[in-house]
Amino acid sequence: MFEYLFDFKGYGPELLRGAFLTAQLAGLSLLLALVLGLAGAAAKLSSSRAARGIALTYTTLIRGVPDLVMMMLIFYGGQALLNMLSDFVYNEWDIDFFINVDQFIAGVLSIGFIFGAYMAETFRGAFLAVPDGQLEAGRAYGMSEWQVFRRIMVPQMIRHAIPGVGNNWLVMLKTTALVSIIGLTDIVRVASEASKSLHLPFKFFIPVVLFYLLMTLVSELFLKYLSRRYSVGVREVA
Amino acid sequence: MEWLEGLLAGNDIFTMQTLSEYGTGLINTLQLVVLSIILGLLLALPLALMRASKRFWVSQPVQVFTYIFRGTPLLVQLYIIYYGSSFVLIDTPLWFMFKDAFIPALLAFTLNTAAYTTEIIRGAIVATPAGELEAAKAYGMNYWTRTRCVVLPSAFRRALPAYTNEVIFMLHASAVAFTVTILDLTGAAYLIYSRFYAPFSAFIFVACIYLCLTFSIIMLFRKIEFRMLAHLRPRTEA
Amino acid sequence: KEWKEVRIAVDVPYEPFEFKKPDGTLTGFEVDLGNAVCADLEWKCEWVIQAWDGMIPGLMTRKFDAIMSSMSITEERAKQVAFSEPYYNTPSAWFGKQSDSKMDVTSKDALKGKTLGAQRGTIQDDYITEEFGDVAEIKRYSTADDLVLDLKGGRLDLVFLDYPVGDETVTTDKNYAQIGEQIKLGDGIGVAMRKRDTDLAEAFNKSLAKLKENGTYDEIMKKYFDYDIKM
Amino acid sequence: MTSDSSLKLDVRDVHKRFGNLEVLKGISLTASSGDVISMIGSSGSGKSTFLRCINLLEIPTSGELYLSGEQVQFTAASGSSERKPKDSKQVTRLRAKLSMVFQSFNLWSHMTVMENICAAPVHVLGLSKKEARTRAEHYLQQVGIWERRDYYPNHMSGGQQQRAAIARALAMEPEVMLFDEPTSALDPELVGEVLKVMRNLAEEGRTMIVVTHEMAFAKDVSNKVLFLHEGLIEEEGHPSKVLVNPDSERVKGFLSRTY
Amino acid sequence: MTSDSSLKLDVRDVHKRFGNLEVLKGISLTASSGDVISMIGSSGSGKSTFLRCINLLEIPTSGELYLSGEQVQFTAASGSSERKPKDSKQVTRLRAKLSMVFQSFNLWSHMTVMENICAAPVHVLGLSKKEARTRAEHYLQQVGIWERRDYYPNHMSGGQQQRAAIARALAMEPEVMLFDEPTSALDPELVGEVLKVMRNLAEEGRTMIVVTHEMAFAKDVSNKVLFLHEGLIEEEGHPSKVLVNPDSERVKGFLSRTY
Ligand SMILES: Nc1ncnc2c1ncn2[C@@H]1O[C@H](COP(=O)(O)OP(=O)(O)OP(=O)(O)O)[C@@H](O)[C@H]1O
Ligand SMILES: Nc1ncnc2c1ncn2[C@@H]1O[C@H](COP(=O)(O)OP(=O)(O)OP(=O)(O)O)[C@@H](O)[C@H]1O
Ligand SMILES: [Mg+2]
Ligand SMILES: [Mg+2]
Repeated sequence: MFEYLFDFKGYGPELLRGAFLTAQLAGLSLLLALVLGLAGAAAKLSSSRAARGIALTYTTLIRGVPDLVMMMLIFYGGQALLNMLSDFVYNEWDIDFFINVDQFIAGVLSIGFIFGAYMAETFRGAFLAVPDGQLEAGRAYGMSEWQVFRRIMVPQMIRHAIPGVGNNWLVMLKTTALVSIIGLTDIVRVASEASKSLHLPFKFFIPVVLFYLLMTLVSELFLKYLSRRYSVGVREVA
Repeated sequence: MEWLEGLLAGNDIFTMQTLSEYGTGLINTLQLVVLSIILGLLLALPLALMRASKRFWVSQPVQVFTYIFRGTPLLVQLYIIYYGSSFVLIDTPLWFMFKDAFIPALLAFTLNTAAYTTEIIRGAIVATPAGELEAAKAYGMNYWTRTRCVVLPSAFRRALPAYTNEVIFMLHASAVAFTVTILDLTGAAYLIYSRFYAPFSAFIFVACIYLCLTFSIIMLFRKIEFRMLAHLRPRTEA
Repeated sequence: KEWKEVRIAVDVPYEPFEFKKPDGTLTGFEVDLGNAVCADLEWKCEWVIQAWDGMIPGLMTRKFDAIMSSMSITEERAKQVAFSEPYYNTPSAWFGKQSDSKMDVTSKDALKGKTLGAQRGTIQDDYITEEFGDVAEIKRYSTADDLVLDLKGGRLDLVFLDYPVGDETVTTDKNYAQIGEQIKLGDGIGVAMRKRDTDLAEAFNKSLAKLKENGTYDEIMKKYFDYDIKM
Repeated sequence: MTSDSSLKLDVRDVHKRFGNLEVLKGISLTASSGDVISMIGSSGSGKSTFLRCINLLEIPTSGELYLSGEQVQFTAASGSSERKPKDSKQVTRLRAKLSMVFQSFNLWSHMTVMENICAAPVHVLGLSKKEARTRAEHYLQQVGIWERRDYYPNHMSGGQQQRAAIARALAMEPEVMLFDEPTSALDPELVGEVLKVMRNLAEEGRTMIVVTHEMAFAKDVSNKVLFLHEGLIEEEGHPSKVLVNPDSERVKGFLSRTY
Repeated sequence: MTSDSSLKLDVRDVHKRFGNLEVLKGISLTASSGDVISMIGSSGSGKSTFLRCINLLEIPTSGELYLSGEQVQFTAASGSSERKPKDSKQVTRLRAKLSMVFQSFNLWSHMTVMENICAAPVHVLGLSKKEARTRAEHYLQQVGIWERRDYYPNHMSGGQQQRAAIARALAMEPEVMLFDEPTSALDPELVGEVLKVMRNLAEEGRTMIVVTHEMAFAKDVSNKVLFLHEGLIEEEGHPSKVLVNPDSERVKGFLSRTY
């Protein structure tokens, strides 16, 4: 049984490389998504109409377009734009060049960009859960909007954001599998190549599922720690 | 119909046939998503309450459930339910339901969204202001009454933005349905992509449909939010 | 434009046309053939492994210049990409349970009410949709392995596949067999290129013709097949 | 062990500790029908904690509790030295006989004032929606915020919120009422109004325990005053004794330094 | 338009409406250095709203505001009839000169008492952590909750929270202090203590606006009393006049019905 589960028929090293790529991709995209999400949520709740408008467009459009299409648009669409530029240069001045959009960077950008929109909504909800009086007290004591955000809003909102952020992160982790369409070899792509070669459709679910479950376990533990850390001072009901 | 044919004349890709494929895809996607969202929410409510329980034996099984369904890719869950059912159920009376791909897909989607929704609602339940919960207890409300009158209404309001995300996730995630032979929206796009080798037309068209669907979801939830979160807004009407 | 360096895309694995050896090197009929073309034309060739979903977008945005990945030539596709002359054509065939091996798969009556499977968007899909779409239920799958799973799981009565693929996946199980005759469909497999690169297509055509003439083609074919797949 | 059933409330030697901090160090109290007991004492002396113990919002670390003659059953909570109620049904049932005005109001923020007041009568006492509304309107008028009935708590002034909380408690028409500084956010005029309402309740024979800083109320209305100091009863008795001529030096000091 | 710069605070004809409800109907007030102004008035008359307008936590629907001689600039908010401050930097700068004790305290729940008190001095005034701590300890001792300095607000009694909120305001040592019922949760003994602290501040020359229900304080400490009624100033003047021999029938009624 054990041998069956962990016999990867020689694909072990490649699976490991794929897992590493997935982890890297997910980690970097998460950073981008968190930053965009915080900014987006702040913009959505700000008093500036322009900021609200931009944030609304961002979260609506990005969440509206399927990830797959988004990734194609950013990677291939971006490439097409660059090509148009190079075609133009070629026709006008006879200079031939080709700028290649890097796959990994395109992957991180598109996933981070997509999930930034989801994070923005999650953070907005968490911000709303912070009692107004807490923010008013900050303002009344002469804190700037940034200080209120940084010193009061964020520490109090984290507790409310954790479940949603956790969900977004887990969905995102699996969305990274889309990068195979832009030519990256993540763990799912390795597994699917392997299972097609060997005609064993289910066998390579095992390493994939184990990898995801492990990542999930680690993130759950981390989120639990965060949640405890940011629940200090919260009264529990007996 | 005739004006449509006129409109399509000279268009290689968008013929009456492809449009009807997109139409079927739209219907299948809508059926799957709407049903799984509703069933998932109904399932998630009791699960979230169990998950929020302080009793280990009540919360632990739910935690295992959400861990597994959030920790593994939806595609894998779908495969296992779809192909697994053909091995387990083939000679049972249940087979007639599972022979077609719809029920297995619906089951997978429902369980998946239930797991994510459970975590969202549980997070919101746990964040119920201590004082409000105490007031409910002090007035002699038993567990069910206070859950129904105070905890859930208050929690659902906090959970709304994150739950909107989950509904949109589900809309996009439903695209895996085509891997088990259901012609959904994305499936229609793939079909047309491989028939005509015109990826951009096929996918951008489908992206527009998704965008409309997402837009409707967002508008709907904004309406709900506007009504349910009246107590957090400055009072405007008389 | 002078072609010195050519990037050719394949999606692996699709045995025996293109697949990775256990040591990771790319091989297969189309890869060998492609390499022979490159050697003949003194191109520096680079193979790009690309998942199917991004194949055409990648070609169109010049991530690579040609695709040799078992692409069937059809009229509709030829509007979007340029094809070389076909360089092989494999037959298609029906597969099903051993017990159904007497079935007459050419008659509509026999297939009435059956559930048939094909790979989505292939010429096999087009064929059965055209011929039996009105009498039988047709299910479409992403991979051949999924088809086989459902055939064995009882959801499908018959599947219609590229013959080498079916031979590799279905008939390895003694309970399943090819049913009826092989059928030659379509206009064969060609190299896909951007429409504007007519010079590249010409170069491919010339070289492929030369390889067929001087026996290199047959040599490569014998390495992978015990039957003729030449056009 | 039973308790004299004419007693509405019988608290015996209640202790409560939060971690290392012992907040209540042994408090006993009995109240019969119609008793109005005022609790006074300085900030942090444990008044709110004591009220919350009666309601079982805090579980007393030790001591016994009888409500309407029925003893509250405790068991040791597994894995800690704490206790917990044995029978949560009993707790719910007993709580329905009490009602409480919290020091921080604790109105349900997602309900309007009207909904706040009707919720418990409908869902706990089983009144029809209409009955509950009639009742609510009556008490809203008594405390003078009838015009604010469709407001959310967040949109009301401090004093209006406090009055909504009082109306919510009154609408339960319970046997025993616990008031935690029910007039702290009110102006002197309203304090008078509210205390009048409470005096009427007392005359109807309801039992009340009132934490208050209004010495005048304690003197006029209550038939017993409890002075709490650092978790112990420093002095108790009839207001004419405790508030006028106390034995304890501490109470003397407290009263003399009243602003 | 400028204002006499010896005036710390100059409010001119401030109106505030929430939707259809006009809460402030034109209130003007000036305060110089050392002024102690008491605001009294019944619940819901707009006292808190007025204080919050001074602080710009609510934006007055119309009217002008000068803080330390500087006029607060408003622009029309786009797409509505509301106004908003033109320059948020100005608002932040002016607010640092004020400090406020909220009616509902609004202590930051994720910070201990000590952190609550040090936050604004460190991050707004730019004090070093050590200086801020020294200051905080001083004021904590003054209000008598030094031993609770490492508690979180949620773990403290109502009176302790209120005193923490007062200490937080004092630690800013601002020019103008706004107190919204700062002694509502305190026992009479502590009321005396806190009012003593406030009296000292007044003697130091700080400007204070105090919403209070403590008539005695209004009488003894303040040099001006404002009686608010339904969003208008019903009567204002020296306490010896307003509180002893008012012109207005409404004020007479209010004072006579004091419990
Ligand atoms: N956010 C709001 N939306 C709508 N109405 C409000 C809001 N805040 C206050 N009000 C209303 O404005 C009026 C004045 O409120 P305010 O808090 O200023 O009263 P107050 O004089 O401080 O009373 P109290 O002594 O009870 O604290 C009240 O009737 C209240 O209902
Ligand atoms: N959840 C808690 N955790 C730790 N200590 C607490 C908790 N709740 C209350 N205390 C402490 O218990 C003591 C008594 O609090 P309690 O609220 O009973 O005082 P009180 O008499 O009601 O005072 P006040 O008049 O200020 O409301 C206080 O010193 C407080 O710090
Ligand atoms: Mg208290
Ligand atoms: Mg007020």
